[in-house]
Amino acid sequence: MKKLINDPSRVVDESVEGFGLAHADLVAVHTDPIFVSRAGGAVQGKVGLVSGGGSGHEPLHAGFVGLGMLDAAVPGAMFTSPTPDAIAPATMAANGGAGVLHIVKNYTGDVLNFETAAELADAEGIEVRSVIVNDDVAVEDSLYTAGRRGVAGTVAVEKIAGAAAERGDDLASVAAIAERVNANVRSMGVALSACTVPHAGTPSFQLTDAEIEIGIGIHGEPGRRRIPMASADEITEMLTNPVMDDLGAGGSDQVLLLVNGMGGTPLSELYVVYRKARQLLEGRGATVARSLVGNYVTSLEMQGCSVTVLRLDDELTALWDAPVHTAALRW
Amino acid sequence: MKKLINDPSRVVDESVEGFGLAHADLVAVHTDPIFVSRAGGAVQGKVGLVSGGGSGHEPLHAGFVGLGMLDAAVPGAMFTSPTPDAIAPATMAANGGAGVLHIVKNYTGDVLNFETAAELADAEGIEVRSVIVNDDVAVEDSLYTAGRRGVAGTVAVEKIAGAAAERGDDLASVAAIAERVNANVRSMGVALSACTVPHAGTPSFQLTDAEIEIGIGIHGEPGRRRIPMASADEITEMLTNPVMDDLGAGGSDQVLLLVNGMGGTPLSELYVVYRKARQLLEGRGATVARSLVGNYVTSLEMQGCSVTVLRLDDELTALWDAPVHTAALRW
Amino acid sequence: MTLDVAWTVDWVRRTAQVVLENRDYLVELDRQIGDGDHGENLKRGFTAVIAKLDGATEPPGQPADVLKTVATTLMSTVGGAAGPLYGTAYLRAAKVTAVDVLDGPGVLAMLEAGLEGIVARGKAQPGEKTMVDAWTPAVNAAQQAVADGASAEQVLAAAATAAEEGAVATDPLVATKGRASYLGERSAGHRDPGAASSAMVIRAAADAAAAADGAA
Amino acid sequence: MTLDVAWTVDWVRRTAQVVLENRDYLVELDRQIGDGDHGENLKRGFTAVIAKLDGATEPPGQPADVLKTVATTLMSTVGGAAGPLYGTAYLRAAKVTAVDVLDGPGVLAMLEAGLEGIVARGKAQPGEKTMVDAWTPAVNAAQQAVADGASAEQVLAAAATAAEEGAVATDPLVATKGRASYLGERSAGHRDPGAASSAMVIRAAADAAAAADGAA
Ligand SMILES: Nc1ncnc2c1ncn2[C@@H]1O[C@H](COP(=O)(O)OP(=O)(O)O)[C@@H](O)[C@H]1O
Ligand SMILES: Nc1ncnc2c1ncn2[C@@H]1O[C@H](COP(=O)(O)OP(=O)(O)O)[C@@H](O)[C@H]1O
Ligand SMILES: [Mg+2]
Ligand SMILES: [Mg+2]
Ligand SMILES: [Mg+2]
Ligand SMILES: [Mg+2]
Repeated sequence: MKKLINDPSRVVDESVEGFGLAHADLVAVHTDPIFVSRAGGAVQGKVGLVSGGGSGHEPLHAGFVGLGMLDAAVPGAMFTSPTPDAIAPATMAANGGAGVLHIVKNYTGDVLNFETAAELADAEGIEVRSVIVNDDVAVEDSLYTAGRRGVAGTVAVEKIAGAAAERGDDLASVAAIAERVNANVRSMGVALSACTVPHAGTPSFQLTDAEIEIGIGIHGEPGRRRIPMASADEITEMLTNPVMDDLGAGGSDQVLLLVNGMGGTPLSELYVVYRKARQLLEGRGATVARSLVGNYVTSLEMQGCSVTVLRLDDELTALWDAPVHTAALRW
Repeated sequence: MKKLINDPSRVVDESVEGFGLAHADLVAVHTDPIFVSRAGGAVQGKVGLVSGGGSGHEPLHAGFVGLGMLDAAVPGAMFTSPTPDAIAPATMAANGGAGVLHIVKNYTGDVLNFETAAELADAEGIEVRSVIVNDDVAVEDSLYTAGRRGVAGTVAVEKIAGAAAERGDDLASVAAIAERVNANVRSMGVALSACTVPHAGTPSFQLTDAEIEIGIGIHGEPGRRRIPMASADEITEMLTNPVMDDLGAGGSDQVLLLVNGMGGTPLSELYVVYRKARQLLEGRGATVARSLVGNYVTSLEMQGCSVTVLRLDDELTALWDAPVHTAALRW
Repeated sequence: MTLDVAWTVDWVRRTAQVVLENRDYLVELDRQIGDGDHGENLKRGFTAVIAKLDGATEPPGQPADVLKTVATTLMSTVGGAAGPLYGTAYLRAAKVTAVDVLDGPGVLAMLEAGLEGIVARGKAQPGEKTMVDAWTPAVNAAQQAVADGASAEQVLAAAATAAEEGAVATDPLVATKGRASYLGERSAGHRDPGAASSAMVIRAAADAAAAADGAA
Repeated sequence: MTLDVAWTVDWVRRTAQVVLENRDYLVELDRQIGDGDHGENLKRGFTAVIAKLDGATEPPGQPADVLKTVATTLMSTVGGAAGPLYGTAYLRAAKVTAVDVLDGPGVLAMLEAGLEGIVARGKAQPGEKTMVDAWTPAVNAAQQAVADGASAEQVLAAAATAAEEGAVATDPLVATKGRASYLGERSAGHRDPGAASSAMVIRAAADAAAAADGAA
């Protein structure tokens, strides 16, 4: 394992410290417990948005703290959801008196820790609502799973709910918008290589040069199945078709297409995937009205990508287009 | 070699096509010969900025086409400088009647091909000036080398010269600003792993788990020396100190600090490097007035990073802060 | 033989030791079917627990005091799924151990409360390839032992053995809860890390009891 | 034996063939001390050259016509350092071959013009580990052969052998021009890819001449 780190047990602290120094105009970094909040503190009268989860998915979530998106982010240890004692103060820091929305990716650990934190915040008199993001179509939402995972669709939820909060929606409305985004967004991912968690020291799985993992999550876990290496166009079909089938999109739908890199994929390759995914969407009659291509929800240095499609309506499009000023997303 | 590509000989075309589709609001993609220009065409009366070089360094250069930065970018084959027959029409597309500045990274191939293109454009009556970017302190500028390479400092040259052109400076002034940036910017890079050029199929060099290459360029070439793996802080010192020594910065200097990922490094690690580099700069008395952390000048999926320091003055700072609206840099 | 507050402290210290010794093993189990952090998570948690115990200004009075410290410390340091689950288990166990000494039924009540806590938070049934598959047989064995009139030490020994067997029995299971469930059929053939660590926790309790007995 | 336009076309076709056959070899040489594209660059270039020749509506009249097509096609398809350097070499060579048939001095003039073009663009001296180190001995050997009264075919044969030796002789050199110069001392022990391809180009000329001779 070769990484630009000093000590596996200090990597999150040092990285977040560096992040805070580089973006002091946007964020304030709190330590012990560690969380990141908007510079200048909570916006009075605005619904606060808090997200968080294991580290290793950067720029998610701290990279999305700022105007038009999150008010606070809580980075856990690598791939490990943060603890309630960090989420609770982040929730208080995000509270401008209008309540706080927790945006939680659907993993047992994240759900449980945010749940407890919400109770703690509630005990302090802060109204908390939660939205659970579960956009990963690789996982069946059934009795036989812990439900679908939350993956790259989280960016859309955070951006659009953030815009709704920024325009002054109340907590119930912001939560409803977030739920609407979640209900209309689907993702699926592929890994060409595994990643190595610093404290584990060995790759999360082993792939030969002729194999890839389809249906991976964002924690270096293996996917649903291992298949022979294929062309970018073939792989893009394997990702895009299940997403579109599940979403039931097509016809005259306006969609947002997000091709997300897992951290170790050249940007040039993401655009090759984007090109094919767009062809497939258009082939089904959908119109790609908005696009995002890049590393937004990563899995350390994993090579691979995910395809996310969000069905838009006029309001969601307007909220997506609304100004955002964060370290990783800005317009 | 596993890559999200279809055909090594088509990867640049398909990637640029995808890029054009994703960013149709910002750019127009021309094929045969291939180049990228600002949507809406040349800005009349404004000095045009054209850059280009081998592909594989994305988002450089096409990702920097747009308001406040480049007017056209010419992507060559992977790691291969583009040909004059593509650079020349890009130059014409960028010409708004006030002449065109070529921003060329200092590689024999790039210099020669841009030189020929400038002659071709000149024959069409377009005034062309060139600035050669050579910020890499790993390479000695001496009789014994082809001179310093142009690496991540190119982003600063393109951003700041782009802002000067946008505010209405004439060609000589824009060229002078670009030269001033180049004279005040230095970089040095490290590779933890090699990258694989699609048409080569094998990694550009082999490193064991205990070795790294110090003083690499951005074409997958080996560096100046191979050393044992070290901590992020130690590596950051090995990059930052030569940069600062060569720049002669310190004291009361205001600087821009760019920690650039080579493509396969997690963002979290780049912030670990940023943290230490900033400490070192401040330890020398410099003030880090501006920062940029991310993948801007990459080497496909290489793991590693470079540290770039630009000595600022009030004008350069104002030009850096000026609005920019491109696919990869926006504020 | 007395399962008093000293036993409780000894149990926790032994747990910390076995978790630290098995950190890599638990990481490796979790790497196979999860995200490779379970050993690291518990190491972080129990290291903090020991620091808490060592740094305490006044000694704990009853088993409940120790278990409550463990609960809150794990909750605030472990994270992931294991943090809230173990945290709740210890918290519930603390609720029924506000006594000076635990007898056989007292130990059973403690184990039952722990399992209830895990199920209350995680909603897993037996057979879903989670830590519940170590705790459930442990509680069953403890019930049987109490019915047979066993001593507190014997109750824990029976529970520990059953927990270990339960952990081994997760090997062929297909996970339907937790992170391993995302793997579907591919989760079969691997031991559940949380079940493995749970067996270690309960074995540490039995070992501490045996040591207390020897010392007594 | 006549080195006429047919010979020129044959030379170019042979060059394309040898470059395509050695594409991987040239990539590998360039991977060692450069950026691993030299073979791919020349493959792209000469594939385009052949397409240009095949697609021409009227046949070329003189060697110069062929060489000019090669020059412009390489310039617009090869890129990198090799594109402008080879392009200029062929362009300059075309300037001195606007004749029907090349004799020994004519071949020498062509080689000299090619080398001049490379040096004019690249500013490399002999010994800097570049293609100049294949072209310089080739020109020297051609001069000697012409002085000895050799035939055009013999001049090319001498030039080709010298170019091959020159390429081999780049092995121990430390590069001070081109991409390999960034490696400093580490560039020693590897053959320069441009010198290697240059030797192939000149050998193809000699081979075409030998074949023309056999046919004549
Ligand atoms: N719903 C659940 N109920 C009971 N135990 C669970 C549940 N989900 C996960 N677990 C347990 O948690 C363990 C994983 O813990 P850990 O690796 O620390 O957390 P995470 O899965 O968040 O990375 C699993 O091996 C399993 O025993
Ligand atoms: N200044 C120069 N003069 C002569 N030949 C040069 C010079 N610079 C580079 N070369 C030649 O070009 C070759 C590399 O070509 P190629 O790999 O196609 O281009 P690039 O270096 O741009 O990737 C080198 O092996 C060397 O022979
Ligand atoms: Mg985890
Ligand atoms: Mg090249
Ligand atoms: Mg885990
Ligand atoms: Mg090359």
